[in-house]
Amino acid sequence: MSDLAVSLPAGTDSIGFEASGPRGPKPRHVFSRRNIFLYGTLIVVALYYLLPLYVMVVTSLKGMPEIRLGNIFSPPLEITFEPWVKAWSSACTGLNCDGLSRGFWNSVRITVPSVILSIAIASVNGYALANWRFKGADTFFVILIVGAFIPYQVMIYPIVIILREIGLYGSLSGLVIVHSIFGMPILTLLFRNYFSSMPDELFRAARVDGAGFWGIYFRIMLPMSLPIFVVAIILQVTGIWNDFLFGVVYTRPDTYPMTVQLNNIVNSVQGVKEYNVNMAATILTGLVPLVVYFVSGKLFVRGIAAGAVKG
Amino acid sequence: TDLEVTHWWTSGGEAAAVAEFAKAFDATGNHWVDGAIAGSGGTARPIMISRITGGDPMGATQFNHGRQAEELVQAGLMRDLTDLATRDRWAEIVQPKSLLDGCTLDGKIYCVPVNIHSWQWLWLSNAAFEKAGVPVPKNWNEYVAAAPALEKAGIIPLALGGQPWQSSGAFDVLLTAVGGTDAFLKVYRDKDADFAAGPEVAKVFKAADDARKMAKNTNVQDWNQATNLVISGNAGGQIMGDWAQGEFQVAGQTAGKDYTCLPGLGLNEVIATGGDAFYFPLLQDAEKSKAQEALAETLLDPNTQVAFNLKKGSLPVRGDIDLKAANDCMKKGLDILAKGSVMPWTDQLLSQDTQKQKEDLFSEFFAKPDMTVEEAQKRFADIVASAD
Amino acid sequence: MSKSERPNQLFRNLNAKVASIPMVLTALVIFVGGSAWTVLYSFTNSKLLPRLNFVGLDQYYRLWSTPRWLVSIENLLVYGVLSLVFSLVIGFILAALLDQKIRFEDTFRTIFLYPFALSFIVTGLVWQWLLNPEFGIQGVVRGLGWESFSFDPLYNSEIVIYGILIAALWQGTGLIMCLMLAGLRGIDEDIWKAARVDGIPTLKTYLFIIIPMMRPVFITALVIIAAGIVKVYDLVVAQTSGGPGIASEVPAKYVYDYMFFAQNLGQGFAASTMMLLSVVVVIVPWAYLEFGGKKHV
Amino acid sequence: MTRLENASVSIQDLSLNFGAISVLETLNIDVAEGEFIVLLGPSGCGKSTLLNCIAGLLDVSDGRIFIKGKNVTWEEPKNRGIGMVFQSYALYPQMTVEKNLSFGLRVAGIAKDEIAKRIARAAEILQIEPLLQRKPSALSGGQRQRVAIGRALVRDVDVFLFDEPLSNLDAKLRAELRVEIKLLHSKLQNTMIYVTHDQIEAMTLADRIAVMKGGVIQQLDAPQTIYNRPVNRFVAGFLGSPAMNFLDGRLEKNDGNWHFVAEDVRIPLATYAFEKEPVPGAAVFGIRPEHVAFNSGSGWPFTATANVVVVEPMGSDTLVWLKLGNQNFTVRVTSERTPNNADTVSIGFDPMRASLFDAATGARL
Amino acid sequence: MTRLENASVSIQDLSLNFGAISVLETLNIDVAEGEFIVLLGPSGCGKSTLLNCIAGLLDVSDGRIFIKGKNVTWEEPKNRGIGMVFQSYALYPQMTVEKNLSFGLRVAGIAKDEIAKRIARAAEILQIEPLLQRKPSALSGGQRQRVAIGRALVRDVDVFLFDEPLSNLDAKLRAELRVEIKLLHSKLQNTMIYVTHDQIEAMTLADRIAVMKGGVIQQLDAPQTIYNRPVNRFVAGFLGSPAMNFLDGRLEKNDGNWHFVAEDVRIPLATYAFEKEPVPGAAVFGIRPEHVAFNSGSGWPFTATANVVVVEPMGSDTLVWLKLGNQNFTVRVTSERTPNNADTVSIGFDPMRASLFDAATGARL
Ligand SMILES: Nc1ncnc2c1ncn2[C@@H]1O[C@H](COP(=O)(O)OP(=O)(O)OP(=O)(O)O)[C@@H](O)[C@H]1O
Ligand SMILES: Nc1ncnc2c1ncn2[C@@H]1O[C@H](COP(=O)(O)OP(=O)(O)OP(=O)(O)O)[C@@H](O)[C@H]1O
Ligand SMILES: [Mg+2]
Ligand SMILES: [Mg+2]
Repeated sequence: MSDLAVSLPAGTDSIGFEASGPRGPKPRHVFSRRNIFLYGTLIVVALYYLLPLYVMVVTSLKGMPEIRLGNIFSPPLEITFEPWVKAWSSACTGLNCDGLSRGFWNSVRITVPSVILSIAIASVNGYALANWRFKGADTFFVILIVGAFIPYQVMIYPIVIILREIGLYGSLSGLVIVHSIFGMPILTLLFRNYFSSMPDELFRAARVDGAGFWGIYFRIMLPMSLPIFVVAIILQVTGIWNDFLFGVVYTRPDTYPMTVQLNNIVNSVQGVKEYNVNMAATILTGLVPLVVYFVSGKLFVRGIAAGAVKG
Repeated sequence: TDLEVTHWWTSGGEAAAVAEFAKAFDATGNHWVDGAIAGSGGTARPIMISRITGGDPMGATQFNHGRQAEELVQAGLMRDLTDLATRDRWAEIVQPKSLLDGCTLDGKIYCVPVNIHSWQWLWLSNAAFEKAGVPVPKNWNEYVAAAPALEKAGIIPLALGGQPWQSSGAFDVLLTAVGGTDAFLKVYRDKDADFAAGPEVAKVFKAADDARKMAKNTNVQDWNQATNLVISGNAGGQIMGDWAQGEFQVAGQTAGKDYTCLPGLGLNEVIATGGDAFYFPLLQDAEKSKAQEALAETLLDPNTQVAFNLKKGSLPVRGDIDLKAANDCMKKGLDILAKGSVMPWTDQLLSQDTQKQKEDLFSEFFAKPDMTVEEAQKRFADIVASAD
Repeated sequence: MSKSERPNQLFRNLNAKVASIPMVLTALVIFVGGSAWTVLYSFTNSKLLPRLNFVGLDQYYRLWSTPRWLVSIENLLVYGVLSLVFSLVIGFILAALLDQKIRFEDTFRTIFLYPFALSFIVTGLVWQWLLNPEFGIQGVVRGLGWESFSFDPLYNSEIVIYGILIAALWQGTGLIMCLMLAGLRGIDEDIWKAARVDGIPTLKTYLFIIIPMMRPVFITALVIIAAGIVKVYDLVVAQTSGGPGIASEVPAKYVYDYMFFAQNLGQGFAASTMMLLSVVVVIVPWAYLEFGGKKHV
Repeated sequence: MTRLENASVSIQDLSLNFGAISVLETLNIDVAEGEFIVLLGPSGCGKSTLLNCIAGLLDVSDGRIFIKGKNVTWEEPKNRGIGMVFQSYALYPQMTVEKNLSFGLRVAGIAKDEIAKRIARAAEILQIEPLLQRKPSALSGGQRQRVAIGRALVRDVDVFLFDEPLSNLDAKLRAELRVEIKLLHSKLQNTMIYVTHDQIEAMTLADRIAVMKGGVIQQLDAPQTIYNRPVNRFVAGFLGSPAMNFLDGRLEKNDGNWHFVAEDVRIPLATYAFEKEPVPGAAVFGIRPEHVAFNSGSGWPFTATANVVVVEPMGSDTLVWLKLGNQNFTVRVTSERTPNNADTVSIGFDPMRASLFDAATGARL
Repeated sequence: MTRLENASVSIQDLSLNFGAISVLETLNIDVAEGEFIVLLGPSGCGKSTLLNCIAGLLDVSDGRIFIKGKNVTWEEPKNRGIGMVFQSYALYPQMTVEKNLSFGLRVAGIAKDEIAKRIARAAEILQIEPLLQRKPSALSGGQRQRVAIGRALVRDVDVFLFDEPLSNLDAKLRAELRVEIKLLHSKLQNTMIYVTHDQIEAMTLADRIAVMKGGVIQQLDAPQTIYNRPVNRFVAGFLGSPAMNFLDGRLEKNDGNWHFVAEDVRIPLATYAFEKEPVPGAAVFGIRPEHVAFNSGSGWPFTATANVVVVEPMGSDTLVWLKLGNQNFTVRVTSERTPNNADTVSIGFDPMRASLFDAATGARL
């Protein structure tokens, strides 16, 4: 063996080096300048982001007299759930005094099929574009992407005419179709990127195994696409739930979604503006997408990385 | 039969008023399905029109009578009510006659007017003037003169909501009051652009400039929030149509005691025969069509008229009914009506397109202190020149 | 020798083609057809109902001489540029901060992202309220004794567009941050190490090395922001309705107002066409480069 | 070119373009029944493309493909009687091993008990019985590769296609699985077409190797032939690690004997077997590092002295990098007799084992 | 334990934990000035971690690091006098090669002409002058790797750290660059610490190899020592391809002579040099494939017959996989004398070249 030693037990004295001097981990201060800057910035920014939510919640828990007195940031002296009850079940628009509750179920009835249909169509499109490239597919895709930039207002009128011609105007299915159409560009892009980032060999293996277009889609691709489906679901649930324009143009009062009801309640000023009711209604309306988002936030970030960053 | 009725009456007074219609209609054995759309006519009308043109019409819908539904009628989407009108002798009961003209196209009647709305009112808060230590003004000029005192007392002299139609309406009121009825008609009926660019209208713009200065601290959007400023004494007054009265009423205030109303800004006491009307889209369903007739009758029923207009603060469309319960301000209105000092309003005279341009102009004018009166008048004359 | 002939190309991958029918229909009927229809009717004087009554370029002359349209365009430019810059900058900075292996990363990320779940209507309402000079931030600060404090962007024509921007950024930067974070996480660890060994300070590493490497992420973010900018409407309506006066008008609102409020479809279509045109001029070449090329197998 | 009568796979005039880029050009191969063919070539030469054409995963631009005498040029992949194993394994991540194996069979609607039988057989051959209920993510690289082979196995096909099946594995595992594949082939006696860019794999596995470059097959021959008698300089240089030594020089005839002359090096070619009658001119002389010996006295037809640049001991043997004249030269020797850095050594070899190439065309002389 | 007086890099009692996981445990190495040390070990054994600790890219949990006699345990990476080359090259993709090389220097505020001089020198040494204006994306793998080395070179440092710098390259290029690195080292005479899991690289490059496993250095020695006298079974098995043959059996003393006995195989150990006095018991006998010969008559201390399983011709030589008893056995022979499949052959070797390990601890006997 050479005269150089290996892995001998610790503590052996060494020659030629000072025995003291830095040893072990570099000391780190919890309050280093870096940390103060880092967390300071984050906390300040977080406060900015939380402020509106805080104000909404606090206000919705105050009574009107207290609101008139004053400070929107001060916590409620006396917590009341009256505004929430009112916003949910008895706020009036015209003669309808059933608050948001009716809109809630309408929104559910609109959102669920729209989300399912739009994601179903877009995922199949994305899959066809990524794996079964046929002639002209790219052209349609580019048109679709450009479509993502077209302001909805431009399309309202032509769609009214198209829906009238196919007899779906004012019906729920009509609105579902509209949502599917406008969800298509960005979802198709997401799915296409995601499916192209999956190894091509997987697709080839399945073809050698004899699976066809739908076989590969349902049995190979779908089970592997959870992250991107989560992203698509979040985007669509928030998008469709929050939609106002289509909801108001393509439905009728008994099928108004929640956002339209919210707008009605907020804009139906009876006497003084009941800010607490408005805020409660606002929170209630935002609750569904918020919950969806909080529940699946982690998957969302992961899916975004898979669908939007690559490809 | 269920009949869906769309309208944009969602403020407190309005909602209470429309409830009267619903009650009366339900009493006929039908059912009023309320389709209130909040915001303003501006928000609601596109939705109504989309639904009618989109093939999903409601049973009946509110419009301002005049030219808003003109094209829908021309396109044959609206129901012809002439037979019903002849049977129920509308021509005789509707007062003033000009109201029914707004519903008539090519000799056929397409709508049921339900009230008369006049824009030409100045609403003043007695409490505010008391606080400022000046007497409640009798007309616009006194009011302008009192503005500095109000301001000193921390009171906004004039409440003016941010929505464009409010600025535009306020100007039209100033035009009738300061310029006179003839000037109004010359500009809007005859579309005389030279006149609109002339010195008489310049006077009106001068008044509008005063109003702009007086209103500069109002930070509300909705008209009834502005009204609320007056009710609470935070603002001295507001130029607003008679519907504002409903808000005073809901707030439990009494005309003459808590607030003062000056028709025609106290300068030119006339009443414009604008107002609301119901149109009935053409429906396939025979049952619904029958219900439409029942609704039309209900709307003109004397009792309903009284109940509705008392709540709404507007004037009834029939002259043959007794409004004992009417308050001070309404009585003033009824008197003017009785005197026959009536005039048409912009809804009847101008297309929505021109109205919208006017709104754009005046909302800009009232919001932008550095826009000169001359520039505004020039642009106004341009709009008048291209108006239809 | 059976089947030695090349089979009909139309029927190869037939299923894929069938499955793409919704996309093809949407692209052709809705986007192309709808746009063409809009362009066609922009040359007519349609009022409440579309009528093929051609008036040439009248609608366009009128459009470009309307002060409100010009204001709208100007606002869109200001808003667009600022929201692009700020979204990217803030989104990136937040992502970079979150990427420092910090504690509670999930919490912070959730906080920054939650506004994205809220609609523009809600966003607009809340910020309209917060920025209300009487009882919003200005009112509260004044209440604390600082009487001269002034912060009322929504009621000041000069700066109203910034007031809208504040709300827009609050709503939208979370998503951009998410994208950036994903992009940062995708960068090879070794690059960071190499930069540290080279003694390059963190800021310079970001500026000269990391950001240039994140080009694809920036492009994705750019597309998302840009698509939102052209469409901005709800936020303005909920916050200011275009006011004070016409100070915060935007093109999409002009289109909507003239099509429906003013019952002048022709004018609305002309404005739509201008918007379409600008979108097409900017997007099509880019989209073709990005997606039409032969990048994939 | 003669055609195999009973070719298992026969490719005739195959061309393939991606748009304007021509990747394969009128390519012909016949693979005999039960033969193990390796496609070898540098990255991007079109190996995978060719394999995908055979599998039916790419539409050919021209030419025909026969499998078992049947024209399958426009057939769907599943109807070609092929099984394929991919570089990245391409296992379906959400299915267990058993499901992975049975997927194709289930799609084809084969009876349950038949499926079970086939899986049992494949699992036994590949010794993956204990893994059947695991997901691919719970397998090691080698196990995954075996499952991937199993998926081809259960399809009960005549032709196996492998696309660099081992290149994602580490060296040790690669060596082991190489042997397994070899054993599998001798057990099944299927036709196998195997793509790789690793020459060791090619040399050890193939019955015949097809060396490709730029979409063209350079040489199709038994491994030893390709190693010892490469048809051109590319093939010679591509095979062998460390690479063959090349000396640039001229072919000259002196005194009736051919010589290769490079500056001051003069190699007699009396023992070299020319392909055809040589003509004087620029040529390249190639000799493999292991065919050169050190300090070998005068036993060799050619000897010279050279300077040692680097010595690389590799355990079992040692590479010595030399300068011969001013040209680089590598010698491979067993570990025992190694010179030191900067030594001057004498080397010798027999030109019989060398290869001579035309300097311009690269063709073997 | 003695310490090098003038160690270039000295690591004392280094420990590193990631949370509860201990990756490195009280590790000690001294690297002499100008020495080329290779850290060799399987994936995940902590090689990169150790290198990152030396570079200052990871904060150590315990212990000290000296570079050039200076305690740099808490020093920033740039102040440690090290240059580092990464597996993925880690070139700044949007900068030209020149910018890549100069960026660190410019940031450090070094004078323009000094920078130019250093780049010129590095470019000359690495022969990348023509590439200076290109972006990394326009370079081949080997060129990128050279630029990455150049980035360390311009920093004018005493210690170079390499983290698997060649493992992303193909075999051919790897062989070439290996030689270049070796030459670079002999030119610069820097201290170099080089991480790899490729034993060929380790064997050819290192002055000394540190074989690591699970965060512990198993053996630190010259390559030939490690190859020929591995201190334990892990080291023996890790080095060499194909791997050393291991036979499980027992150590027995018969008639005063030690024998290794595995079933019917009985190997006399007269020529074997024991580390220490042997005791009877379970043991593992290891012999490298190239130390076994075929048909060797009676010249060998040990001979036996075995069955051929597979023959793998690899060009320069041939691997023969055998069954000896029922244990697998590999023999490596030059190409000329190869048996055929399923032959029965006789083999022989000298136990002098073998290694014996304790069956339980794996330590060399
Ligand atoms: N879809 C495609 N479009 C255009 N060119 C392609 C396409 N697919 C492959 N090529 C080109 O065809 C050539 C051959 O590719 P191929 O994948 O067959 O190479 P390979 O020999 O398998 O290489 P490797 O060893 O890297 O797998 C390459 O030059 C590649 O760039
Ligand atoms: N940030 C970390 N957190 C937790 N464990 C880690 C971290 N980084 C590395 N490890 C663990 O430390 C061990 C050593 O990792 P290291 O990267 O040093 O291995 P290596 O020898 O370089 O392997 P390879 O040859 O694959 O590069 C591994 O088991 C790894 O899982
Ligand atoms: Mg390939
Ligand atoms: Mg490593």
